[in-house]
Amino acid sequence: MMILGEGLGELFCPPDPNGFREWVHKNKDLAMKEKVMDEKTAIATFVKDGDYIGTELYGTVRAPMSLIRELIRQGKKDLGVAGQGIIEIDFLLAAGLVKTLDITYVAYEVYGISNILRRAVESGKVKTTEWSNAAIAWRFKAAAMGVPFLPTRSMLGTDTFKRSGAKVVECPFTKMKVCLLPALYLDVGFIHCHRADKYGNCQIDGISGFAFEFARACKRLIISTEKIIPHEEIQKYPEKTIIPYYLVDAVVEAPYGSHPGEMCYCYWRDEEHLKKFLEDSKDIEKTKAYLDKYIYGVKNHEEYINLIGLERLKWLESQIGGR
Amino acid sequence: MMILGEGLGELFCPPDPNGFREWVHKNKDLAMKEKVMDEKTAIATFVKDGDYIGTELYGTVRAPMSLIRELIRQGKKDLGVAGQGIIEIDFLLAAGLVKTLDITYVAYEVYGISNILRRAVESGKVKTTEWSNAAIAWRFKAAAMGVPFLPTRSMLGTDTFKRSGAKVVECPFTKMKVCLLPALYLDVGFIHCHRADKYGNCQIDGISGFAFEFARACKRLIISTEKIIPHEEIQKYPEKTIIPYYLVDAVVEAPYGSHPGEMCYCYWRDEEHLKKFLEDSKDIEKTKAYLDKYIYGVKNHEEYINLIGLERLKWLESQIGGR
Amino acid sequence: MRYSETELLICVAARLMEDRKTAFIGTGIPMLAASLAKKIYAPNLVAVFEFGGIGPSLEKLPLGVGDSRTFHRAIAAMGICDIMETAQRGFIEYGFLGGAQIDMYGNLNSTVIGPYFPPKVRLPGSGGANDVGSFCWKTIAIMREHNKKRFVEKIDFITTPGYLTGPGAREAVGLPPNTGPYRVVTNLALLGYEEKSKRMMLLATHPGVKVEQVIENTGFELIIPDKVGENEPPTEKELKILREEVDPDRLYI
Amino acid sequence: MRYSETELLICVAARLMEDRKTAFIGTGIPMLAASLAKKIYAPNLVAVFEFGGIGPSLEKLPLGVGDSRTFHRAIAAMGICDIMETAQRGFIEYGFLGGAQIDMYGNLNSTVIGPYFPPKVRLPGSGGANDVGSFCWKTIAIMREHNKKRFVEKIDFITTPGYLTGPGAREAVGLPPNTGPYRVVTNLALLGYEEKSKRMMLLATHPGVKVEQVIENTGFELIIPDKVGENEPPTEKELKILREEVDPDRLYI
Repeated sequence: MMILGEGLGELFCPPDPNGFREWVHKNKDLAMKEKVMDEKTAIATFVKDGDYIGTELYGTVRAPMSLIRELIRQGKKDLGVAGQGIIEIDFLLAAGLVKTLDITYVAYEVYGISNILRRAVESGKVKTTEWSNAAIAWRFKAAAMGVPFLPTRSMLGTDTFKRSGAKVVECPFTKMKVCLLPALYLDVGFIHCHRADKYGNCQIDGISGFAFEFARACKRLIISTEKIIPHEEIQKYPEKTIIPYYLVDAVVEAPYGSHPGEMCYCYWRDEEHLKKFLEDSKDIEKTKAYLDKYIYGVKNHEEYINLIGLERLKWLESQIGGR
Repeated sequence: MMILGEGLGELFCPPDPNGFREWVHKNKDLAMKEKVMDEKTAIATFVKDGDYIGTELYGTVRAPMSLIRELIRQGKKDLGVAGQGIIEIDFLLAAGLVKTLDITYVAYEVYGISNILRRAVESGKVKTTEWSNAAIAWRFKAAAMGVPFLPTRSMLGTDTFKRSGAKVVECPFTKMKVCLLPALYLDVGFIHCHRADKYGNCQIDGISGFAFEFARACKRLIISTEKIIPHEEIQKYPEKTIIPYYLVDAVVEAPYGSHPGEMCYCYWRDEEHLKKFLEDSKDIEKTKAYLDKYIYGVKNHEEYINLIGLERLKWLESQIGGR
Repeated sequence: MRYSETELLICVAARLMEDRKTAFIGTGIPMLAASLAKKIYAPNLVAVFEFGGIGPSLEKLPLGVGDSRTFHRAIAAMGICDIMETAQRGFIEYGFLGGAQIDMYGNLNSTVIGPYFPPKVRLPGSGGANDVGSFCWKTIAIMREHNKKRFVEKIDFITTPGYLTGPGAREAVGLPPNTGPYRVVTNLALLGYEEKSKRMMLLATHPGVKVEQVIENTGFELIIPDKVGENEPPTEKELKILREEVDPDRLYI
Repeated sequence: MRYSETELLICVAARLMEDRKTAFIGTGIPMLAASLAKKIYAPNLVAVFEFGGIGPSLEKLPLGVGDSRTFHRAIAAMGICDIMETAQRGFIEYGFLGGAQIDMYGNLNSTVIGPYFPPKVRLPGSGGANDVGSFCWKTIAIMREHNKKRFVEKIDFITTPGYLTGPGAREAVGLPPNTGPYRVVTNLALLGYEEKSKRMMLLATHPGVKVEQVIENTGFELIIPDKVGENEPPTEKELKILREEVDPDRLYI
């Protein structure tokens, strides 16, 4: 089972299962204690310059936007960032806080490519390593499993592989070629969920995206939630818990925390707002103006909510599909 | 990444992801059509002598006991069997239908070891290969992922590894030693669930055991369910679906299908019945008498239910814990 | 009845979908094609979406591969790993792809124009495309602009595998056997691949489009069979459902 | 107040549990010990069970590692993979083990007595034991019969890794560093392991048990420190809760 091929892409965050185990044992408090705090405290306490971070799910869908906006307000810089994203990664790139990017997809789906990504990468400012969407998810899964890598049959034979940090080996059981993906551990992860108790036991409705794997791949995990529910609710439906408290370091209550993205069964995406930002993002000054107004211009998520306006948000609630 | 060690255990069912893909493409009907049938038809249609089979969860907990009893009535023989089990594997062993056993644990937990397993293995009749409980689950997971193997850090340095079919290699990213587990694909799998629609979309309450991975590792999957529910119920809570219809070949309605085991939130395990069988199992004749009475002596699950008696079953319902 | 290029493209793509099969659906045209197909040709088509949606009703058009419409009244709402592993296990028949460049073997580029770093133009990246192109049995590429800038001899970056360098190449690198490009739908024609050479072949032109026009707009040697068909224009029924039910807000058409 | 050997053993094991930690709980004595500990010493102990139960109330004693009592009013009800992976990631502090044989390095046998195949006695097999012994930071072995048949120089089969052949051996085969056997609770004494040699060491004898008696009943050379403690007999409170709340049906005691 020797190495038949290696990607040229830089591994911004090499796998280290033993190091992660030791870190967890030394730093992670397994006691079930209250972790509710405001976003300012959560970000200030658990994020530092140079951290490798990630967000789940993505830009327009159940994204931890309120936490990202606070991260930008606090100007945490030289960040490594993993993954799949839209507006949340654009925000970080536009704010100049990103140093390296393990990229799978940054664009606006039906609305096309990201001008902010273009400026950041074409200028050579932000370094990139390529992965497929499944590859990034499986890298989190490897970390979540506590193993240094996972085999897959994706990326083989392409430039996506050539610019990744993966390796090709021969399977010792079948002799088939497989692509090995290195586990990806995050310094800090951000997830927005539907419900959490004060200890950090979380519930998510609808698709789970990559929340399960991602939450288990983080050293520090900051949760924002639409609603904080009593612990008894968690105990009543234990199979609904996708993230147990011991993975979580902070619980931040953030109604409409995914705006301008959607939150299934709660509120629909703010199409006007998204289109406006996409338009603004074509111009550096206008992009800056957007950040000034919606991020730097507000003290916290509460002020942001007031800026967007409850009327608008209630209307978005009326636009989301039910069960 | 060369092979540093290999288990001596026979691989009764070697991994073949491409073979599985081709088989699925050729034989698996992806159309959502009605699959409800009685247990006799399901077993007769999808199980043949010499098949490699498995069951989920285990003996006293959400086990597909009604299907196992029918399998024995039809005398499908020379079976390869995977895994973790109690009374369900004892039944198969006592009926003399098992040829090979990928074993992790066969015993009665608090009530000690299995006399039937002892007779089957100490006589040399049934061949065994050893695995840890996680290893068997991860072998299913590898199959479910569509990859030939998964790395793990279990079994290293022990005789459990030596008598397994696993291999030890050096991780090409970290240089650490990891144990590679070959994917385990089943010819036929049996799962008992709480609710399913007529197409085979299934819901399970409480712990999921290894149902998720197991269901995805089977060529043929036979579902027994406490209750058949309308498709609309599935559509209303799509996140509750743990097994989508396209994995399923047959749906058998089987209330109390896990008896004498428990079904969480439905009915508690039949302690008297289990203890009686355990007592009988110490003696070959008494074991035979048990099988004659409870398996060969009834035509189907309905007759079995009548034999146990609704009064008894209602009482077991009263003994299970609620939410 | 008048119709746009996009509407024709959607209808031609929709007609490709078999009923009672699974299809991996990406953002944009594929969503409209799948939705239209479900309403006319393939009521039992099971649409599968990257981030977990399996078999939604598709009453309303999704705007993203993870939005709530991808699992509204669905069979299941899973996560990305289950979807990708289901494809890797061989359970997904069709996969839809797109890109800025395509070559004669159906390899696609959606990563960069120019050198890798720093690039002349940074495109979105693979996303799920490489996975879909690796795992699905048959992939269908949607190319809205059939011209020499997009249909090229050599693409700048192979984001997603087609037949790579030709017959046997996919198997040689370890990709699942018997998978690969199946059709290409463009604003000019419907194309496929020649069995033996795995090279792109013209199948049928759109109404009013001449074979020469397709050849002129293709930057590599296209195989032209003796018989080239002509695609039917959108039927009234197709256009009515497309405009009134599939995309009433005219997001795409 | 009179008490049985089993009751004492349960109390001694329960006293080992730290509050506000995670513990991987197996069937039998460990369940009683965890339940008793939760009611007296470690109210915030998070019991984790093999098949998915995380942090149940443990009001009623589970009869199996997958039964509904292992997730009644629990924090989460997952599956075996998540539990085992959580342990592999380093999130589980204590693990409980048992077996038919144990050696001086805490290696355990629960697979066969005699040759592997066909064996003289076929035991249950590893189950989750090997995983618990590989992943948990500290493992506690429960041995109800402390005698030379069970505490042996060489066990017939290493089902579950202790310190294997001694210092550094676990790390050498690839097991996670700084993990391994921590305590052994028997019907005669509480034992641990010497820091340097990783060999089993007597820590404290049960009431009325002499050091010699422990030595005589151990089939390998046991390290005897200068100071050997004596375990407190079960307190009235321990016995009352054990008999009336933990195991009122007297399933184990």
